Order: sequence, then C-alpha cells, then structure tokens
Amino acid sequence: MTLLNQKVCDLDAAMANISDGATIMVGGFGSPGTPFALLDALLASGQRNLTLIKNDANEPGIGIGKLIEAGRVKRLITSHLGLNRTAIEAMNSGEIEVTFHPQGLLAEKIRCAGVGHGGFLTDIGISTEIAEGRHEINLEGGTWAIEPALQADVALVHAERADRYGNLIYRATASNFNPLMAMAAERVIAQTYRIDTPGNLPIDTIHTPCAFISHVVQVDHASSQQGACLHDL
Amino acid sequence: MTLLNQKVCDLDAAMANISDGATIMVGGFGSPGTPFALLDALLASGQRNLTLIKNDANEPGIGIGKLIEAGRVKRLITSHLGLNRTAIEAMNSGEIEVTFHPQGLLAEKIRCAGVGHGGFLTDIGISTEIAEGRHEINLEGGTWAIEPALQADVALVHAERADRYGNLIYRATASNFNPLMAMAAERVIAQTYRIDTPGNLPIDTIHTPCAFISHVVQVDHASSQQGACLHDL
Amino acid sequence: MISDQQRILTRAAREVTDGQIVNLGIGLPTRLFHYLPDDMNVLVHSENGVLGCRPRQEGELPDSDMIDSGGAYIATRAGASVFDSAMSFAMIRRSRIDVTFMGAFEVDQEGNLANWKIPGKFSPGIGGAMELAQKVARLVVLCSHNDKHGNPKILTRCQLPLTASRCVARIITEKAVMDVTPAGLEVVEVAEGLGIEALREATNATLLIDESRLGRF
Amino acid sequence: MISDQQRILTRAAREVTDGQIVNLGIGLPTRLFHYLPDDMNVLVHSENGVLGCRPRQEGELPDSDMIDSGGAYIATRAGASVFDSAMSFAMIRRSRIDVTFMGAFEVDQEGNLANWKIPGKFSPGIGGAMELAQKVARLVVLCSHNDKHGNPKILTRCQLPLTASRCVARIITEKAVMDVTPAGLEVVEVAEGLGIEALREATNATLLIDESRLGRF
Repeated sequence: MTLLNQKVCDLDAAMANISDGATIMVGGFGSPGTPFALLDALLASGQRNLTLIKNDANEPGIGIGKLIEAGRVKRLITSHLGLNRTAIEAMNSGEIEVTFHPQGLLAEKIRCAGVGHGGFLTDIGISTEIAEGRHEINLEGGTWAIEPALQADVALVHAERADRYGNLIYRATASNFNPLMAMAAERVIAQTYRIDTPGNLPIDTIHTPCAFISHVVQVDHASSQQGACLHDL
Repeated sequence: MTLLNQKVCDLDAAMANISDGATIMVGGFGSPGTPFALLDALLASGQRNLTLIKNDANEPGIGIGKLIEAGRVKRLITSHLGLNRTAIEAMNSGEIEVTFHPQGLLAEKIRCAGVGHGGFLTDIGISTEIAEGRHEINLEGGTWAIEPALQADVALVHAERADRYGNLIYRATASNFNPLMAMAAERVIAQTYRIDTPGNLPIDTIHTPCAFISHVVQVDHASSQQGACLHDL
Repeated sequence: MISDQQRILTRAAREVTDGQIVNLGIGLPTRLFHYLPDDMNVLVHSENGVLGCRPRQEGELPDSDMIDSGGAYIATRAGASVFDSAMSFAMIRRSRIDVTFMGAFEVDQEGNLANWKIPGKFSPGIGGAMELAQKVARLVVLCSHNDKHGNPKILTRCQLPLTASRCVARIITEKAVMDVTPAGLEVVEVAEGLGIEALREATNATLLIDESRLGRF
Repeated sequence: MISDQQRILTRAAREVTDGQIVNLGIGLPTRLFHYLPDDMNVLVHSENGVLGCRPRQEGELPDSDMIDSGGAYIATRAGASVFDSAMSFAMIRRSRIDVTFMGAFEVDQEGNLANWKIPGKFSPGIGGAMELAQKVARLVVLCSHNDKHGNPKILTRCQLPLTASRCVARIITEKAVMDVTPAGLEVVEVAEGLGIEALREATNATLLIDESRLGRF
C-alpha cells in the first residue's frame, strides 16, 4: 500500500514500472473523464500487448485511440466503439481482440472487483447473443447469469480535484467509470487539475476516499482536454 | 412510479397503506441516519408481523426498539444488536426471529436489490458459522458463496436535505445504510430536515438521485434526534 | 410541409406526461429533446451519468465535462443530478425510468427489438441499449417505417440479433402509431392522408385495425 | 504505576507508522485513539462510514451525526471523508486498511480469532468483525492475557465459533507481544519484570522463545 504522505508524484514516477501485457482500466465516457495526460505518458513509455478496459475507444487520434493505432493494444474490453472508426477497423481486421459487455454490466463487473466480490447475478441479456459463454444458475425461482468481477493491474482515472492523501472529487459527466475503476485495480493512478492540502475538500463531497489511491499527479487543462466529436444536440 | 411533482407530502400520507406483514428497510447505524419520525408514525399506524431490515436495533425505547417492544416485529434482519438488550432478550425468548449477516454483506445484499441484481459472490465467512445454508459455487479457480439480493416493500430513510423532486443529500455518518436502502424497495419514503426547490442542491453533491424516491416528508430536528447511548471515546 | 422526422417527433412528444423521467436513445430519439415543453416537470436521463439534461441554449458556453451519451454538449435543468455509471444503470435496471425512446433496425409484432448489430456490417457494441430495452418501464420505438431501400422495418419476426425480446410497448413511425398486443400490432393512429392499404403494404406484420377507433396524426 | 491496559495500548501505538490507514475495534482497541501522536499522517477508519476520525476535544460541541462504530461521538481530522456502508466495507474487503486492532475472547497459535459469540451467553451479532478480521492487511489482537477467572485466552486451538481463521498476525497482551508463525507463537517481547516461566504458565499454546533476542516492553 502507498503511504498517505507519499502519493503525490510527477507523471514519470506515477507511470513507472507498468509491464508489457498489463491489464489497464481507463476512466472516461467519450472525452469527459478520460485521463488524457496519463494515456499520453503510457504511449510514451512503450509497453506492448496491453489489455485495456474502457467504456469506449475515445475517438481516432486521441486517448486510447492513439494506443490502438500504435499497435500497443492486444485486447480491449469495452461497451461501445461508436465514436472510433479506426478502432472498429482494428477489430474487424483482427489487430485487436474486442470483448463487448452491456454498459451497465461492464460498470458493475468493475465495481464488483472494486468491492472485493467474485461476481454478481444478472438477468440482463439472458437468451440474447451476449449470453453466450455465461454460466447460468437458478436461485429462488429465477434464472440468473453469473458475471465475474473484472479487475486490473492498473487503473488510470481523472478527477477534477484531489488532496495530497488521494481523496478525489469528480465533476459532472466526467465521473462515469472513474469512481468504479478507482477501486478496482491493484494500483490506481489519478490525474487531477488541483491537489489540495488535506482538510480543504468538504468531507461530504469526496467521491473516492483516499484509501484506494496509489498516486496523484497534477495535470493542466491543456494536456487533458481532447476530443473533436463534441457537438450540440 | 410517483411523479416528480407529487412527492412531497405529510407523514400520514407518506405512511398510508403499509400492510401487516410488510418487509420494511430502516436506515441508520445506531441513532445517526435513523428515520425516527417515520418510525414513530409506523408505530402509531399499528401494522403487525413486520419484517424489519436494519443494521442494528437502535437502543431500548427508541426507533425500531419501540416497535420490537410493542410486539409488532416478527422478524429482524440485522448485523448487530449490541446496543439494545431488550432486542437481545426478545430474540432469546423467541418473541422475534433474528437473522444476522456480516455488516458489509448486509449492505451489499441491500445494494444488490437496489441495482437490480439477483445476488453476488463473496468469500467472506466461508467455513465459519455464518456460512450455514449458503450455496457455494466454483468460479475461475475459487470458491464463492452466493449471497442473494435483499429487497423490501418499503424503505424508510433519513436525509439531511432534499428537494421537491426527491433528490437527497445525507450528512456525515448519518449516511450509512440510507443511500443503499433508498434504492432497494418498491416504495421509498424519505424524511428530511429541509425540502428545497429543485435546482437549489448543488448537482455534484446529490447522493441519491430523485428517480428512486416515492415520498418526501419534512420533519423537525426535535422529532428525529433520539438516542441516549452516545458518549465520548 | 412537415418532414417525416418532425411528424414522428411531434407525435412522440405527446407520450411524455408531466412528472416523468425519460431516456432518449442516440439518433432520432435524442432530437425529441427539442419537442418537450420547457415548463414540464420532466427530467431527461442520459446513461453516461446525468438526470435532468436539456439542450444547450444559444450563447450558453459549452461545458466540456457535460455531455450526453451520444457525445453532444448538454446543459442541466433545475432538479438535475450527476452520478457514476453504476448509479446510472441502477436506475435503468430498477425500472426507475418511466419511458425510453429508442431507434430500431427492426421491430416485430411480439415487441422484439433489434437495434445494435448487423452481422458483418455494423457491430460497434451494445452500449447501454440492452439494459434500457429490457428494463425501462415503457419502451417506445421511434423509427422510419421502412429502410432506405423501402423494405419494411416493422416485421412479423426480427431477423437481426435482438437487443431485447418482448420489450416494446409502442412503435411510432411517420406512417402509424402501433401498440404491441398479444394478437398483433394494434394500429392506434395513422398519418394524415395515408390509406390503410398503403400502410399494410409498407408493413410486414399482422396489423389490427379498427377503423371506427382509428386516430390521425 | 502503569495499568495492564495502558501497557497494552502504549505498546500497540508503536505498531502504527506514519502514512497508514488504521481501524480500531470496539472496546480496548478504540482507546488506542488517545495513544496515536497528533502529528502523524494516520487516518483512523470506522466502519459506520468515516475515514479520518479523532476523539472529540474538550469543549468541542458534539455532532449527533458524527459517531464511530461503537456509538461514541467523534470528530474528524484533515483529510477525512465520510461515505455509505457499502463504500466503507469495500475498503475493508479490498484490504485498503493497513492494520486493524481487535479484541479477543480467544486467539490461537494458528492465528484463528474468536471474538463475536459465546454460544448460550453472548450473541449480539457479527457486526463488521468478520470482514475486518478476514480482509484487513494486518490484524493485531489487543487483549488481556487471561480471562477474569484467570483462564488463558491464548490457546493451542480456539473453542468458540471463529470470527475468521488464520487472520491474526500479532497478539499484544499485558504480558507479551507474540507473532503467529507456522511453528507456533513467537514471543517477540515480554512485559518488564515478568519471568518466562510465568508467561508459559499463563498461556495454553506453543510459545517459541529465543531469550537472546527477546525484547521488553
């Protein structure tokens, strides 16, 4: 465990010692909440054969899109690639192996690991195509599919604000998968715009308590706001 | 479903039509977060053979302690009765049937119902006394016990602050089981000290979104602060 | 003249009543946003983690942390809340959303819906569609009556992989409003100026039509 | 003169190092609170939903919404957070608590712990003890070496229903500090003035004692 007083570090120290073949969770739903600065550092540090877990594949040329295009990703566990045609092409050509889960089940599989369970029972998707390969059991008169927990070696998350101990606050729809992933990996690296002195974050507004966080890295807005697909309704 | 614009009501309307034999979740860990005003109304309205789900039994003479002493409770699903000797006596004499769960598993069983799962897999308590009667399965090399979801007809929760739509904010250690129970019953009744106009609660600080809440009742501090066991360390 | 999409959306807006929580699927349903009256107590849910979103108004600065599930900049209205993906789908799986509007590749008279995958052609993933379709209290399909080649999308039986089975309550196209019933699709309303025979020809499903009770839209 | 409890607590405080997250069980361990230096970066977890609690200071008004798991009024220190019961036990089950101190009815040389039930006499429920005992990274038992009748609480094998098996790392009593090892309980330190034979007589377990390395406390 990282000690409370030793969590703040720079990008290089935070991202050191990630292995080839590591399983890495990445927060974000589209651009909001995507830890772009941590992903750029991961790209620069060169690991191969990564398994990534992210709701989506960002867009071509940003976020995990860059890692996929650089041939660094072996497998992607995700919910939807709709905004990234290059990721869909990489899937169709067999360059990356893609596993799809319904979005809410993906969220719960991650949370399940985060709270120390082995899995959960769901009735979502029974007798549809996504049910293939799932174990089913009968319990109290119903049929339930078992969804195993999904854990990772490393989680990369983005928070609006943090303190030195690693307490995190997310903002608006940049929350999404971040609080769940922040619990579900052995090592959790958080990027944030602002690192406060402990005691400065209102205690009722902290979303992720510091117990789960390994490293906190301050990033500027410029290095972490990417995304071209945004538009009005 | 209760419509967004029809949730605020008085105690009598909120607590109407609860049946004999109903299963009722009650928030609170000790006194903080216990919906004392709703419990007093439940006592006054006379239902019998209730099944209560609460972390503890409050203390003698307050909260669900009153309901147990009045002979209104058939069964209690709980984690610990340490602060209530009359509840322990009622259990030992067979007046009430008590089911104990480890505290964190009780919380997760409730949440499980709240998020629409059938149960979860845990390694807590395997081969201890509490494992009796649980189903176990093997998954990915490990042995896991199945804990079924625990739902209720009604949940009674306490929030510090609400708005007219039923968005809830809890305070300090009065949170405890309340956010979990607020998701896990068919009908969820929230008492609160203050009911705001929608838009007045900061959106990043709402703990329970209004979608889960059936009724919101304003109560004063006097009717909802009970408990004699409090002391300094 | 009113376009097909406008006809669908105008009619769909009448499905929403004061006090409801509503989810709008990606594509055509998202545009329903602009057809809901501002003064209604209605909260629109977007599964990426917001309840109570509204379109950004002209001149309102975009907030890069505030998008809907389709990636569009949104704003929030009074009574809104934001939350993580687990909470967002808890609302869905617990049927705390009153009505969801979704598009369709195919929809059939048993209420089966296919809107996520065309094997070999289109498979970007399931997203949140499966949980929405299976669990939201009421699912209304908004889609064109026929595909771009003129083939019926309203079928006796879906051929594509299903999003969820027996999940659709009502179908609104530019030609008709149809309810799923055990006996077939009950036509509730037909578009102004469209004949019954033309509707039957455009449809590949059992249509139950009682002309004496038929509405127009 | 130092009381038995003071001796245990003074020694136990040395188990906590700067930067750790600590849980204190109900009873004697809770009093360890007063033995931790104020200037350490240490957050005390209480399973009812707070990380970073501290004793209320003299003159500080009690906050009726701020208690620990034993029902005592507490306050919070800089860096604290509050959360619901699910989050609180997630930290526990995921071993994000570095060390927990718990009382014992019985503890044995295999590291088994019994502290929640005496059949027929005491069964108020398991509370959070089982998850803490099974999952916290390091479990230190703080208890009197013998019960009020003088019977050993440190045993070859627990007789009471277990809280968790093979969970204890270290036992601190007023008589000794003992580590659980595969070969038996390794005595690390003995109380000032206590003879080895007296310790063996008060104990019903295999004690491994290397007098050349033995500390005093």
